[in-house]
Formats: sequence, structure tokens, C-alpha cells
Amino acid sequence: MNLKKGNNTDTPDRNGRVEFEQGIYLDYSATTPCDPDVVKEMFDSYKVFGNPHSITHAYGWDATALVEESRTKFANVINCSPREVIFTSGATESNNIAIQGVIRSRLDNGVAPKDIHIITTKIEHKATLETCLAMESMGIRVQYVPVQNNGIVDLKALEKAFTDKTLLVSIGWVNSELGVVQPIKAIGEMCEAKGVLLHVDAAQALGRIKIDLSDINVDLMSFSAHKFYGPKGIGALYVKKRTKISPIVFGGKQEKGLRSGTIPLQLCVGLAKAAELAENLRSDEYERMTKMQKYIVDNLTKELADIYINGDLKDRIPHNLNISFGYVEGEALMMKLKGYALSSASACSSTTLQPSYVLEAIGVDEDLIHTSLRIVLGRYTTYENVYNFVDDVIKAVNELREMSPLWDMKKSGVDLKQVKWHTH
Amino acid sequence: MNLKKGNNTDTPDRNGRVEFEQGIYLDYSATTPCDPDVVKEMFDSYKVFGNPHSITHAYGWDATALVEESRTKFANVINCSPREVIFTSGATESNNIAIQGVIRSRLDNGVAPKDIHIITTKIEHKATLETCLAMESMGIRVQYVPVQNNGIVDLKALEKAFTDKTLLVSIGWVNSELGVVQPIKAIGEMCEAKGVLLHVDAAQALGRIKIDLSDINVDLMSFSAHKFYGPKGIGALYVKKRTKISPIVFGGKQEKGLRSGTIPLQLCVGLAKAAELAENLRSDEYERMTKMQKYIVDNLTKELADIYINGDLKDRIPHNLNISFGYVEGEALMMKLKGYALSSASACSSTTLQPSYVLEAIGVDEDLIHTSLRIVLGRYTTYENVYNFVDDVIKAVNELREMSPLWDMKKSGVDLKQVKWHTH
Amino acid sequence: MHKYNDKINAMFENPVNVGSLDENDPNVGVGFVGSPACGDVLKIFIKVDDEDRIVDVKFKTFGCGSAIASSAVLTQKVMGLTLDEAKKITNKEIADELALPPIKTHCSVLAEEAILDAIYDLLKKRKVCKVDQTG
Amino acid sequence: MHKYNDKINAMFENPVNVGSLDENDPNVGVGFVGSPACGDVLKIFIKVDDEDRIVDVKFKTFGCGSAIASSAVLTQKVMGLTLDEAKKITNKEIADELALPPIKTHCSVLAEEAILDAIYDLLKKRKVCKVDQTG
Ligand SMILES: Cc1ncc(COP(=O)(O)O)c(C=O)c1O
Ligand SMILES: Cc1ncc(COP(=O)(O)O)c(C=O)c1O
Repeated sequence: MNLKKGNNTDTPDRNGRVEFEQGIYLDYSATTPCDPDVVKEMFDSYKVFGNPHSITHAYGWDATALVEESRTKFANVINCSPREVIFTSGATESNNIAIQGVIRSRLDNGVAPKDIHIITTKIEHKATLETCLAMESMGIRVQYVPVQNNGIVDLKALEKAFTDKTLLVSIGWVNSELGVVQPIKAIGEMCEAKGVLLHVDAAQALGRIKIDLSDINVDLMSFSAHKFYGPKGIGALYVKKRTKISPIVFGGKQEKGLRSGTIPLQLCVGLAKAAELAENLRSDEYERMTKMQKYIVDNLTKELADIYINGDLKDRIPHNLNISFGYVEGEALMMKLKGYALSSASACSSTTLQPSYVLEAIGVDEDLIHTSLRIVLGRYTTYENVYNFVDDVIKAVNELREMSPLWDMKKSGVDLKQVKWHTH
Repeated sequence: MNLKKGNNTDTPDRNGRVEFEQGIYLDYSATTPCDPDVVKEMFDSYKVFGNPHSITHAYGWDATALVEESRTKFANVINCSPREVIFTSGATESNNIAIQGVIRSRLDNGVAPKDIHIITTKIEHKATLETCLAMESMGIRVQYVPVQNNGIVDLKALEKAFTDKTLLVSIGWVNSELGVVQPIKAIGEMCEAKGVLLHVDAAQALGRIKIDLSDINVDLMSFSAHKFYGPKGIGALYVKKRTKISPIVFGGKQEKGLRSGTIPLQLCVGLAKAAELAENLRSDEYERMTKMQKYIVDNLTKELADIYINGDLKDRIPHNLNISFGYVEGEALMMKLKGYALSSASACSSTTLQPSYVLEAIGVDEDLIHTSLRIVLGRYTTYENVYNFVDDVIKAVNELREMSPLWDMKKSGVDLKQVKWHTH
Repeated sequence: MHKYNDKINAMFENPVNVGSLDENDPNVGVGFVGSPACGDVLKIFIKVDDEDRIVDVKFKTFGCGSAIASSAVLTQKVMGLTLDEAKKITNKEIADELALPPIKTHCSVLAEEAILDAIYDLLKKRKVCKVDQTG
Repeated sequence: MHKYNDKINAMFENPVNVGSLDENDPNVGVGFVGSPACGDVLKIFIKVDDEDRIVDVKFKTFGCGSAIASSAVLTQKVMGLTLDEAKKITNKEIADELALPPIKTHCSVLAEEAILDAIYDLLKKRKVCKVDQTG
């Protein structure tokens, strides 16, 4: 585990399969390249072109067979019954079906909006938060339980949040910005004890941590293929049998009536293949990422003062590091790191000029929010990439601090908290 | 135009590119094979893998560029501004966004459900009808205007259906079962005069008839790539600028906030390429299909008594023929025509055992509903296929009539309408 | 059409006993059930000998593949049976023989009804004849 | 980070006039605007000669690429100007020079504010000095 530069020459056997012409990709939580083996399998499957909904000829039957084979493959990866898997267009749609669908089934049964209470956190993905917001505007009660400063859900606060009207808890398993891993098993037990449904957004989890649905009490779980080296445009929703849920989109009643629309069979093939591959590579990748993460943390903290890792350092996936580099603005740092593709929580890197609500929610000092970088390693990251990256970060941070008025102030002992800023 | 067996040896240049191992495919309205050129272009595009939503690096910018290029290509095909095109997962989702979204924008503004009136017909695709049904259950008023016996919307009845609360008219341009073409230009003029929004489901129209959005008054139009030799899992919705519409799925606010979720860029590339190709081939195909249709109609009507073509014979696409073969059950006929992939309106061919609501709605005699076959020609249909098909149909119908008790009765002059049936 | 098993396909493609018998023959009973609007009409002809044993049987069917196959199987099953034995044929026997998909069970039900109707027709005919003879 | 044009990139990568001047020099004015919480802090130092002409200018900036580029362009623009001329610099000039994307206009606004603040600082300093001298 004590990685030293130069003594880890093993590269994953999938290296060199994807070309990275625009620099070293370190943004594997935004999306992943579709693995060439997955692309190939999808490509080959285009000769099966029937509509799985066509029941009058072999083209339709073959299409159905391929869809069901894919469903079974995927179900095996997450260890549930194929009947509990429905295909969607991605995790955004899965989250919406889960949250809106469960609520709608109660509304359809005559329950008043104000008598429906759901619980989530402030650090969820927008696909969850914006859906909850829309539900609030319909009169549904939504409670946002606080997370601790390390980004982990406060189980006591969660327990207190339940009311006798609580219908659903929706929590992301692995947070996309922080990489922290929530205690889903414990949350599942709590929900089961309270008789409350649990929806888990596992978009960032598959391929990174073990997902075994027979081992946890979860009613709904969202997935997205492009997060695990599969194609964009397909996801899945696990719906535990007997879960009461209504559709939000209407039509030909495909996918047990929960998700109407022609089933995109090539994408199903891709999702299943990608999930299998991701699960097969998972533990080796976990080990590799753990070494890389340790190398980055050890070396950056040794060489640079005033850097802070956001999110728990233990309860996180090793793939993700979210770091605040004091006195250095995140976007400028990314521009210095021209050879790398990264993302930042800085307002300057967003289209909205709003800094990260996630960092805000875990209480990151407002002076530090703009100094954060998200570094996400993945399947095609090599040790060499990591060694170079660390050297380049150190150099870039030092250069930017040289031109930072805040760094001057800090060196001369000024407490930035006491400064009266001229803001407009 | 006077096609005779044997004297049309020209085959479309795209023949032989798709293998039809399961028989001659004559179900091009259910879905189409993805054109090999489209598959190839998508396949090549997998090297661009960034998330178009990633604005901090070149992988994201390249992805955005490709998405926007695809959007522009598609907009050029339908002659609108690229800003008026949003990508969806298919026509089912497009119809849902259009209908639910327009209604939701009014509900969001405090309009009461009962003060919202929408108009559609009884022959729409389920993606429209089921959505309208769901809207009705929310208290929205939905009026189903009758269509004439030829399947064409009765413009007078439509005109009468408008009330001062009418918000939206939703009509399919080309009916998927009948192939009839609705007078969208006239309907658009009527809607414009009334100040009512018009949504057109054009899933079956693109590539078959000219779509020029600058020439008609339509506010929303749905498309689905797999209906025009593109990939499954992507569609589009044209939203005329300044149309008031709210999203139905919430998240990262992609596609102007109207359709959240990571944009599936490979599918966008496929949709655009397929649309271009379909438009380029459109008029040649139209001519070819017209000849084929005429050959089929001429020969079947010459050789077989008691056959009826459903839907207007003039206002239809030449690709589609929906025929009732009196005294012969549709599924059995399909089974006799083993070498062909067809669909039927028979209850026996559906998963629900409900016969076609479309044929019912245009007043097809209940005795004939079960005798109908839908024959849809397409890009890879050859003249030879058609010649053989006609011969085989004639043979199959005669064979089945030989074993049909109804055919015996008809021959001996019994009026089936007067028979008292022993039904259970 | 559904994806049928080989038995149904084979029976549909080469159905035995298609045809008709002389309806005016006093030893022929005709069963006639279903309706065009429901999508299947089944007509079965049975001819019995003096011991009420079925010695000939034919059918004509308007209906889907399962309906035709069920009709044919019915004719195979009743051939050689006495009327009393034929009465006991159940739809389940036919459905099992063809391994009909559940959604097609009604085809076997119709076949069962058809044979009962034919037997009824025969008995009715005889009664009328008897009345005629004794009257 | 947005996809910037070459001008912004070049100016960010090789910014001119980074550094600082002696704040205690009576001919040096310091502009200091922005806040860490807002994501940009700009500090500009101008040094004038006897004719109030800017003869030296330096900056330090905490901020995004546009903020750094805007700061550098500002220093280029004011170099050699009199204070009266420098006062007239508008954010638009800076934004135009760099072809800033609209979402980054605030960076040029901050630059404009910085130079005004520096001039103000200089004038304030002099007034204090004058008061001292005459008092
Ligand atoms: C945790 C999480 N949920 C949902 C989503 C949305 O997924 P999709 O892009 O498939 O809609 C993402 C990724 O963007 C995510 O990271
Ligand atoms: C007229 C029409 N509308 C909508 C649809 C649904 O399209 P999709 O399969 O893309 O959801 C279809 C095809 O099934 C159709 O024919």
C-alpha cells in the first residue's frame, strides 16, 4: 500500500484502448468513456433490429430475447430478480420515476399532498433535489436532513425526521461531488423498521462498491450506464416486487407499464455488458484506486500547506478526491492544469455562477468553496498519469499562490476572516 | 406507374446492407432497422465520450459541439431553428412532454384542471391516448373528435370541438396503423385562428412525407429515430419558440430545462444522420413505394373477393396498406405467411386480446376487425419481395377460406349479420 | 401471432380432419360456436354409428392459429369415442396436448363447447326424428 | 472553466505585471476589491510620477482565468496614463479587448473598480499627507 513514484508500473489491462487526445481524463464521475468491448457488443447487436413490442414475428421475438437476456445479466450483477429491473433513459429518469411515481401512486389513491412526507438530504444530485422541489410545489412535504461535515448522513437526525406521514426516503449511495459513501444498510434497516420506502440513487456506486440487493433493504435503486463505462441514454430502476408505484410517462405500457416507450435494445445490451465488466473489474480497480488516492493525498499534503480534503477520507470511494486548495481559485487552477480534464466546484466553472451547493451543505468555509477541485480516477488512469498529475498540481498551486493577494496576506499573518471585503 | 411483375428490376441502392434472416420484413411502422451508415457514424462517434454538461474541459466541449452539430442537422431536415429542437428518449416521451408539459405550465400558473380543455382523436397512438387519459384523471377535460370512416379527421367536427378553454390540439400526422395522412396544414390554420396550441405526433411522418415547419403552424412536434432507420432510444421534440411549457422530469436542466438528463450524444449523432438520410431518400422511396402499393392493391383486388382497404386510399402514405381479408382471421393469415414479418390488428396478435381500437374508431365492421393485416413496406423492400408476397397472400387467403366456416356460409348466400352467434 | 411451440405450429400447418359432413345426415351432429366479432368461429361435424361411436369427424374454423390447432386436436381426440366419452373431453386436455399459452386458453374452451354443441345437435335431431317417427 | 478564446488563454498563461509595489511609497496607490467568498479578489498597485502619470503598475489576483486576464489587461491599459485618463477606463474596454464571454463580464467590472479604488487610495494618501504638511 505504500506507493512510491516509480515502483508501480503495473497498468490495467484495459489501457490504451481509449484514446485521450484532449489530455488526461480525471472526471470519471461526470461520465466515463464507453468501454470498447461494450461498444463492440452494441455494434454487433444492431443486426437484431425488431421492436421488442412486436409479438407477431421472429424479429420482435429475437429483440425481446435480447432485452430479457440483458435484463437478467444486469439483475445478476446487482443480485435481484430480472422482474425487478426496468430500463429507463438514465438515472435522472430513474430518480424521477422513483420519487414522482411512489408519490403519484398515493395521490392516485386519494391521499392529499400535504399528507405525504418524504425525506432526503441537501447533498443529493439535482435529479433528486429538483424533483423534490417540484413535489414541494405540489404541496408534498419534503424534509432535508442535515449531513455531517464529513458529508455522511447523520443517522440520528434522519431517525428524528420520520413522521407518521413519511412515505419515502431518497438518498444517494455515493455522492457524485464528494465521493462519500452513505451507510445504506443502516438506513435500509431504519426505513424497514419504520415501514417507509427507501430509494437509493446508485448512479455513482455501480462498479465502485459492491451492490448486493439481497443484502440490503432498499425498495428502489437508480442506475445510469454512462457512469460505468456503458452507453449514454440508458439507465435502470430497480423496483422491489410489490412496491406501489405509478408511471409518470404514459403510452404502450412497456416495462410493466412503468416506463412506456420502445425499449432501446442495443442500449440494454450495452448496459448489461458494461455492468458485468464493471463488476468483474471492481475489486482490482478499487485496489488500484486506493493506491493512487493515497499517493495523491500523501504527496500533496506533504508539499502543499493549506489544502483540505472535502468529505470523509475513510467512508469514500478511492476514485474520488475533492480538495480545497486555499488561496487558489479552482478554475484558474484547472486552467494551469491544462493537460488534465477536471471539474471544480467553483462558481466560475458553472453555467450558473452558483458555487457548489454540496460543499456549502457540508459546511465548507465560504472562502474555500471557490478553491476546490474534483479529481476522479477511473479505469484508464495509469500510475504515470497520477505521478505527473501530483507534480503538476504542486507546481500550479505554487505559481497561482505567487500571484494571489490572499496568499500574501496569509503569509504576513493577516486573518482573512477579519478583513472587511469590498464586495459589490 | 403501371407496374407489372418482372418489369421493375431496379432495386434501391441500399439493398443487401441489412440481413433479413427471419423472413421478409414488412413491419416498417413498428420499427426500422438502423441503417448501416447510421450505425457506423454512431460507432465512430464513441471516441467522443465527454459529458456535454462538462464545461470545464475539452472532452465536454467536443461533446457539446457534436450534440449541437446534430441538433442543427436535424433542424435543417425539418426546417426549424436548432433552438427549437430538444432531444428526448423517443416519441413516447416527446408526446408526454408536449401534452403534460403544456398542461403543467398552465397548472403552475394557477389555472384549475377543469378549466383546461384539450382535443385529440380516438385513433392516436397510445403515447397520446394514455397521456390524455392520465390527464383526464387529474380533472383536465379531454375531447376526442371523431374521424371519418376513411380515418381522416373531420375538420367540421374539429372546429365544433373548440371551446373558450381549449388549450391544445394533439393529432398524429401519419397514423401508425392506417397510414392515413391528416391535413395538418389546415388543422394548423384552424388552431392559429383560435389561438390554440397544436401538437403533432410526426413519428410516422419523417422520411415519408415532407416536413417543413416553416410552412405549417405547429407548436410542438414529436419524432422518434427508430422509425426512420435511426437508433432506438432517442427522439426529438420540436418546441416553437415562446411556447409556454413546463418540464415533467426534473434534474440538471439540460435541453433548456425541458428534458433533464445527460444528453446521449452518440444517439443524437445517429438521429441526425438518420434524418438526413431519410430526407434525402424520401422522394425516390415515395415513388418506389407508390408503385409497390399499386401492384399489391391491383393484384389482390383482382384475385381475391371480399377484401377491404382500411383508411383512405388517396390520403395515405404509399408505404402502408391495412387490409381486411373477409372470412380469414388475421393471425392465422400471418402464420400462413411464415416467410414474412407482418402485424395485424387482430386481438389474437396482441398481448391484451383487445382488437384494434383504431379500426373500431373508423367504424370497420366488427366481423372484419379480426381479419386485418398491416403491410408496411420500407427502405429494404424489393420489388421481388412484393411480387412474391402478393402470390403468397393470395394462396394463403384461399387456403384459409377453404377451411373457414364463414366462407362456406357466404358462398351459400347466408347473411352473416343475421346469424345468431353462440358467444361465450 | 405469438411465438408458438412446434406442436401448435405443426398442427396449424397440417391440420387433420378439415372439411365437412352432410348436415342432413341424421347420424351427423354439427357444433357451431363463436362469432366473427370475437375472432373465432368453430364448426365441427361428427358422424356416429349405431353404437353412438364417432366414426367420422371434420371441422372448419375461422380463427387464429391456436383455434385451428385446437379444433384439429379436438377432432383427433373424439374420433372413435362414444358420445358419452366425447362429452367428458375437457378444454384442459386440449390445452395440455398443445401446451397452449395461457392467453390462448379460450381456444380450447371453444373446442370443448363445440363438441358439446355437436352432441347436443345430434341428440336434438334424434328427438325430433323420434317425435316424427312416433307422432 | 469555460472554453476561452486565445486572447484570454494567452493572457492567463503569461500575465504581464504580476507583482506588487511598496504600499508605503506615497506615490503608490493600492486598489483592493472583491472577496474570497465571491471567488475573486483583485489587488492593483499603481505608481505615479510628478505629473500624476502612471509609471509602474502591478497586480495580484485570486480568481478565475478571466479575472486574472482582466487584471493583466487593466495594467497594460493604465500604464502611462494620467490618473484622469485612467479614471475613464471602462469595464467594457477590458471586456472587449479580451472578448470576455457575457457570463464573465463581472471580471472586467471588478478590474474597473480596482483601478478606481487604487486612484482613490492614492488621492486619500495625498490628502492625509497634505493635511500633515500644512497642519
Ligand atoms: C448521483 C447521480 N444521480 C443522477 C445522475 C444523473 O444521471 P443521468 O446522466 O443518467 O441522467 C448523476 C449523473 O449525472 C449522478 O451522479
Ligand atoms: C405515431 C407514433 N407515436 C409514438 C410512438 C412511440 O414512439 P417511441 O417508440 O419512440 O416511444 C410510435 C411508435 O411506437 C408511433 O407510431
